[in-house]
Amino acid sequence: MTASTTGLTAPPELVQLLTPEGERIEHPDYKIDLTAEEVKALYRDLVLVRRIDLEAVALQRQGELGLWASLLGQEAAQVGSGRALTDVDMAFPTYREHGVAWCRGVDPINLLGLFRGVNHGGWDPAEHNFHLYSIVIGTQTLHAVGYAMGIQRDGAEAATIVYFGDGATSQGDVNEAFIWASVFNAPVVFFCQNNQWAISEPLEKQSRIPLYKRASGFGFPGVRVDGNDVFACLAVTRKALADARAGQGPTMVEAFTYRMGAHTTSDDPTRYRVADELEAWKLKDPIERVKAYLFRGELADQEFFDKVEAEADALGKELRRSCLALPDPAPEALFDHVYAEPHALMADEREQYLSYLAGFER
Amino acid sequence: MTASTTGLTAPPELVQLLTPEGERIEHPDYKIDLTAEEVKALYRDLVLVRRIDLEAVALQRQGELGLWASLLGQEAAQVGSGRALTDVDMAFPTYREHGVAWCRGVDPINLLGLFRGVNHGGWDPAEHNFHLYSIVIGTQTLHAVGYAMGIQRDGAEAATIVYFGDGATSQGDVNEAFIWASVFNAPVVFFCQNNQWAISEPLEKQSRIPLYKRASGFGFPGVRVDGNDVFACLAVTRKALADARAGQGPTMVEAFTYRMGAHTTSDDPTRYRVADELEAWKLKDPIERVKAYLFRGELADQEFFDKVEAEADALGKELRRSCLALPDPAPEALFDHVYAEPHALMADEREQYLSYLAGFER
Amino acid sequence: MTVLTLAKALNEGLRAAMDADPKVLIMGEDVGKLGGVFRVTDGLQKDFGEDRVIDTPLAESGIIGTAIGLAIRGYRPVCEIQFDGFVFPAADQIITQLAKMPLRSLGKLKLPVVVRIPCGGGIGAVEHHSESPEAYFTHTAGLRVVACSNPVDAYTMIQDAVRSDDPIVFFEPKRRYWDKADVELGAPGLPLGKAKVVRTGNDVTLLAYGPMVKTCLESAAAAEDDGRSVEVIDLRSLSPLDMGVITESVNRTGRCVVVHEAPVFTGLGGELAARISEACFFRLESPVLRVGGFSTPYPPSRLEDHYLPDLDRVLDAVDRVLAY
Amino acid sequence: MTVLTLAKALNEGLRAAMDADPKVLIMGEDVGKLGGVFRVTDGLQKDFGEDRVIDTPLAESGIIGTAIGLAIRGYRPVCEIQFDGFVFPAADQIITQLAKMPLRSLGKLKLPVVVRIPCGGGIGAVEHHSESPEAYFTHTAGLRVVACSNPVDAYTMIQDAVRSDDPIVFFEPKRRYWDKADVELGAPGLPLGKAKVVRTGNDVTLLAYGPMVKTCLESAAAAEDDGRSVEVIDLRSLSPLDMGVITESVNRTGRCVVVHEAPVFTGLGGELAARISEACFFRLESPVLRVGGFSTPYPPSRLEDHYLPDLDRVLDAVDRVLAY
Ligand SMILES: Cc1ncc(C[n+]2csc(CCOP(=O)(O)OP(=O)(O)O)c2C)c(N)n1
Ligand SMILES: Cc1ncc(C[n+]2csc(CCOP(=O)(O)OP(=O)(O)O)c2C)c(N)n1
Ligand SMILES: [Mg+2]
Ligand SMILES: [Mg+2]
Repeated sequence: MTASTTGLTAPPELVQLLTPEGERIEHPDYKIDLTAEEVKALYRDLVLVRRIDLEAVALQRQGELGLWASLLGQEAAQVGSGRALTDVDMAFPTYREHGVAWCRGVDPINLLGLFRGVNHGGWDPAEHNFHLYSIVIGTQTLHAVGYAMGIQRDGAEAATIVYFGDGATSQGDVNEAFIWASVFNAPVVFFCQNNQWAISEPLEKQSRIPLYKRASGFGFPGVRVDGNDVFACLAVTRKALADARAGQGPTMVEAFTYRMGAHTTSDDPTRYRVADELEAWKLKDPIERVKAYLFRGELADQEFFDKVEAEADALGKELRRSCLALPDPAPEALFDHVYAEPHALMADEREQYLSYLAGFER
Repeated sequence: MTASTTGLTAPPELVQLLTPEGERIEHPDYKIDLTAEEVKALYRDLVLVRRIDLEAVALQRQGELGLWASLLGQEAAQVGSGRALTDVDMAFPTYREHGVAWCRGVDPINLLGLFRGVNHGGWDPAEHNFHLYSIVIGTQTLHAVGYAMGIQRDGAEAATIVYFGDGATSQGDVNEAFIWASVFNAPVVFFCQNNQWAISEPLEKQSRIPLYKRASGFGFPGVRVDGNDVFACLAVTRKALADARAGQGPTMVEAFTYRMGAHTTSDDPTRYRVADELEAWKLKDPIERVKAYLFRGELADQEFFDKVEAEADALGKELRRSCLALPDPAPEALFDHVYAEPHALMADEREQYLSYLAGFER
Repeated sequence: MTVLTLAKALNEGLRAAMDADPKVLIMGEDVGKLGGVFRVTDGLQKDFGEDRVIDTPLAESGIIGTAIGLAIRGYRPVCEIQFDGFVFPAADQIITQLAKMPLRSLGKLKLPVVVRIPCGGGIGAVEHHSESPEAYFTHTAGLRVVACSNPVDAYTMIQDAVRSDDPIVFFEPKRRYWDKADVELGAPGLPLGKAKVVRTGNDVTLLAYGPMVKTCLESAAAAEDDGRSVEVIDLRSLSPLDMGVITESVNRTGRCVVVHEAPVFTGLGGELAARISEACFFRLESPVLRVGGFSTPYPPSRLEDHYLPDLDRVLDAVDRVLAY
Repeated sequence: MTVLTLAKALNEGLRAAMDADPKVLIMGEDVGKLGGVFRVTDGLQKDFGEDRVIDTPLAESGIIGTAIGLAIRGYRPVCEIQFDGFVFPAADQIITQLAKMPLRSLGKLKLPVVVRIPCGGGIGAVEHHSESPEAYFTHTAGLRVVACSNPVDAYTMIQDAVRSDDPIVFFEPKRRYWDKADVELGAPGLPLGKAKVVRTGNDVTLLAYGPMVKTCLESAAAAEDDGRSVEVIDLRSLSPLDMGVITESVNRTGRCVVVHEAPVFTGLGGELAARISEACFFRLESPVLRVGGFSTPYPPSRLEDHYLPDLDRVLDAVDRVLAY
């Protein structure tokens, strides 16, 4: 297996609208017209999302979070696809879609709560049409397809997007999701962030051909987009969502990107990958190219960049404050919400444990 | 979903070497040169295999078997692929590969034993390089890939073939098997008998494109062969096995055929499919076309056909006799072979139950 | 009152549930035109359409996984697993997702998914078609597990299950599908979580569910001929257990035998024995005995009469508890 | 003697097994260069090559399914499931294939596959990383299930497991991976199926395995300060159970508490309680009590100290059995 067969070198089929140098290029199938304000808004998203991530990593280092899965390097894939969603669309994330959560309006403190261990998620998926994080790899792809089948039954004009990684493409569930989506022509976009690694395993362990080609085996379109190009991610996802809403069924989007950090804060990537690779990808940074584009076209001035920076600082600070203020759950929370309706065993165990605890107070 | 998108009408991509009328045609990629003796041997296989099947159906009707899964209509797919195997190759069947079992030299009484309920299989997979039947759909595809990985590690020049149905292609396991085979370039042939039905569900419930195209999504070749054409099945499988043995990795073969009977003897197909379909497929009978070919080319005379018929009669009779003679297992067989090594609980339960039974004799 | 088989009672119950709530869906392999291999969904696709009675691809993980998605969207899917032995490809979606997602959401999500599983042996079937996997699910917190044993319960329990906002694994005793009883259509039944004393007695309590209730009733009748008064309780709910009814009975009889088809080892009988031994410690005159499947895979059908608890094995256990 | 952590003892045990038999393979996610997320396979790929230490695609069903195929071909695969909560996608291959295929073949096939599962909580992890799924496997006939609790056992038990011709689910107490002990490399240990009395006592028997052995030993030490003599048994083998050692002890002490992290409901503790209640009926002075996880999904880590049995909850149960 050589790097080129799995497309580790950028292949010609990659949809790119903004070069790493910040140059705007056109693609015949994916047109996009963004005002300066829109580009600036995307830039702001990218910066704030990265800041949330950095702050969380720092909080983990300081023992305030049990774990964190960093999105560093994947901001454009997440913000581009996240901003392509309309209010009525539904998103199903993995455990790394902090940028999508941001776009959906989910307060990042919710994400920190999960990684701090105060709950397993706990936000209301319906409030922002952003489902809970899924840790068991691939499971959420089927949920997304089922949800999309519900959209069909409602006769609604909406779509579903589901996120998963390159590693996840090997799971049976993900392939079953492809089958169901295609058989039922469900309005779902399969958004695969190919960040080249599944913990320590390179893409070659999951596929011998580029991942976006998987879709063809199931009879729906697959497209590879530069995952570090927020314009391209936005345009490609928008089109896929529009197709889905219009009854044209599923699309698979492979966002070709790179996991710049460790898999999670528990991981040590020096054991399995070389620094060179990282250096090469640094040149493709998703934020720098938007900044260069804004500069180049004189669409933003220093004041704008400073303002965003200040906003990021404030956001980081506020996040830290609210993280430290997160209360530990009370012991009786153990027994809450396991069932929607009264449950005899739950009631028994709850009562017994609370009276046991009360014994210590006496 | 229309019939033509799933290829219910014979599509041009179908590899065919012998027409339903018994005319020999050539295919640029699949050459085959068969002597009259070889063709006669194939004819004999087809007839005997059908006879085994018919006898088993009759035995089930008479209450001698609990169930039977008929291969009627799929004889060519099974004999063609089965005869493509060499001694060193290994086959992993579903529950319907009686024809492959025949080609591997497995005494059909073994199959009847399973459906009679005297055991769950029980033959020695290594003796004829024919694995046990698998009832849980799709599981055997992973076993086959693992076995093929073992062949690689042994440095052996051999291949594995695994059988599964059109319905099975929807299972996660089958798709995982595709991934593993492709990633490890394992010497395995995925032989899908698309008999158009998974119990009552037509192919449209499993795929919206022809099944052989699934392979392309995983980066290996897929080919559709006329599953009622024993020459084509032989030629296509032979090539796929040779490729596998030569280190070229997996191939998927879709044998396009039709389940002429009920799913099993428990099924009632009149509830879900129309007679017309059956009539159309009757014209494509896998045995008739070989017979026509032999006649047309004057490769066999009536004496030959009579001899085969007589052999079939004898085989059926012998099978019936040995089926009726199958002894019921003794109660202590319950506890045998569950573990390879001594097991305390097994010994306890065995002893207790046998002494309980002994109580009745007193 | 209408005389219905258990299978038909389920069919009528499902029909009533679909009539009552347009969000109720049925999904599974062959549930449409064929009406399921046991005909439990017979005629429903014809009457409610392909959008509500969905023939699915052949993939159990897909069935449960998409049912979860449909439930998130507000639907109430009733999934059919074709046979007990084929639930395992769906184990991950049931155990890590269906059971745990409501807690994950801190109650913001309800997953009213019913997983119907025809279960148990005694029908002369090939491998994987005769199993009793209930303990895998009773051990899975977040699920409710119930088992019906007769047409009357089948009719109301399936409706109650569909109405419940919790995910429910619903076991149907396949060898009792053709048992008949008078069912009052439209009438409510005993609530889903309740056990039922189906025969009263004073000497021994038999605990059973699903297919073994009938076996235990027959055993109790036979025991009566020997002058033994045997009480039989149909658990109906396997998780949670209705411990009140159980302990009241065992405290009275002082002796208890649990009967199920599943292997005894780490089965539900162990849980019952442990709980009863604790709750009725001072009243038990003998240990709680268990009659069940052996610790072997379900055997080939020619051996199943040995494997399955039957009248004699139940009576033998009754003798043994009485001998203490 | 060498001082080794439990993780390193497993690593040395695996190394010895691979040295001893070229058919032994290791397969799983990240087991190669990374050496597994807990470093149990550290350095093995470097020394034995990629053909014997296989980084697999991310698919647990695939791992077990292909391991079965390799075993059919004569190999002895040791599979790593990265975390307890991720074994469920492989449930079908383990339960319907690995456990049942030897019987299906009437003994003609042996499947010497070891499924290693780091298990249990107490490490402050996110969801699915702290579970104790052993009861799903002890309820599955055809499997052996073992759990190591310390470096010495870890070293010999993993070798014995690899040598066994039966499929084995091998639980490793992840929060004890860094516990150290003197291990004699090359020396054999207590046979795989044997339980071990790890502390003798007369008043109460504590039964535990895996991570809870240490907790029970600490509880026993604390109880001694209160003048209570507590015996602790490390089960080591969960299926089958070494009932001889267990009943000998409980017949002597007359009281028993079972401790495990898994939810109590239909857990292994129920099986133990049921068996002991029967085997020691006339000697038991109190019911067998169980201390374990609640009947809830494993909670978020900020609640795990409440969920997991600890010294106080074990002592409370000791008090309660002694109060009878
Ligand atoms: C079913 C399952 N198996 C294993 C794991 C452990 N695990 C967590 S993340 C991960 C790698 C995922 O890789 P990929 O899908 O590429 O996503 P990425 O982490 O790169 O975003 C693994 C193996 C898991 N969470 N779920
Ligand atoms: C995991 C699993 N689910 C369901 C079944 C029940 N079942 C037996 S055969 C069958 C249909 C199989 O169709 P296909 O794969 O096309 O093979 P065919 O029977 O047509 O040869 C089903 C659903 C099963 N055996 N295993
Ligand atoms: Mg990745
Ligand atoms: Mg078929």
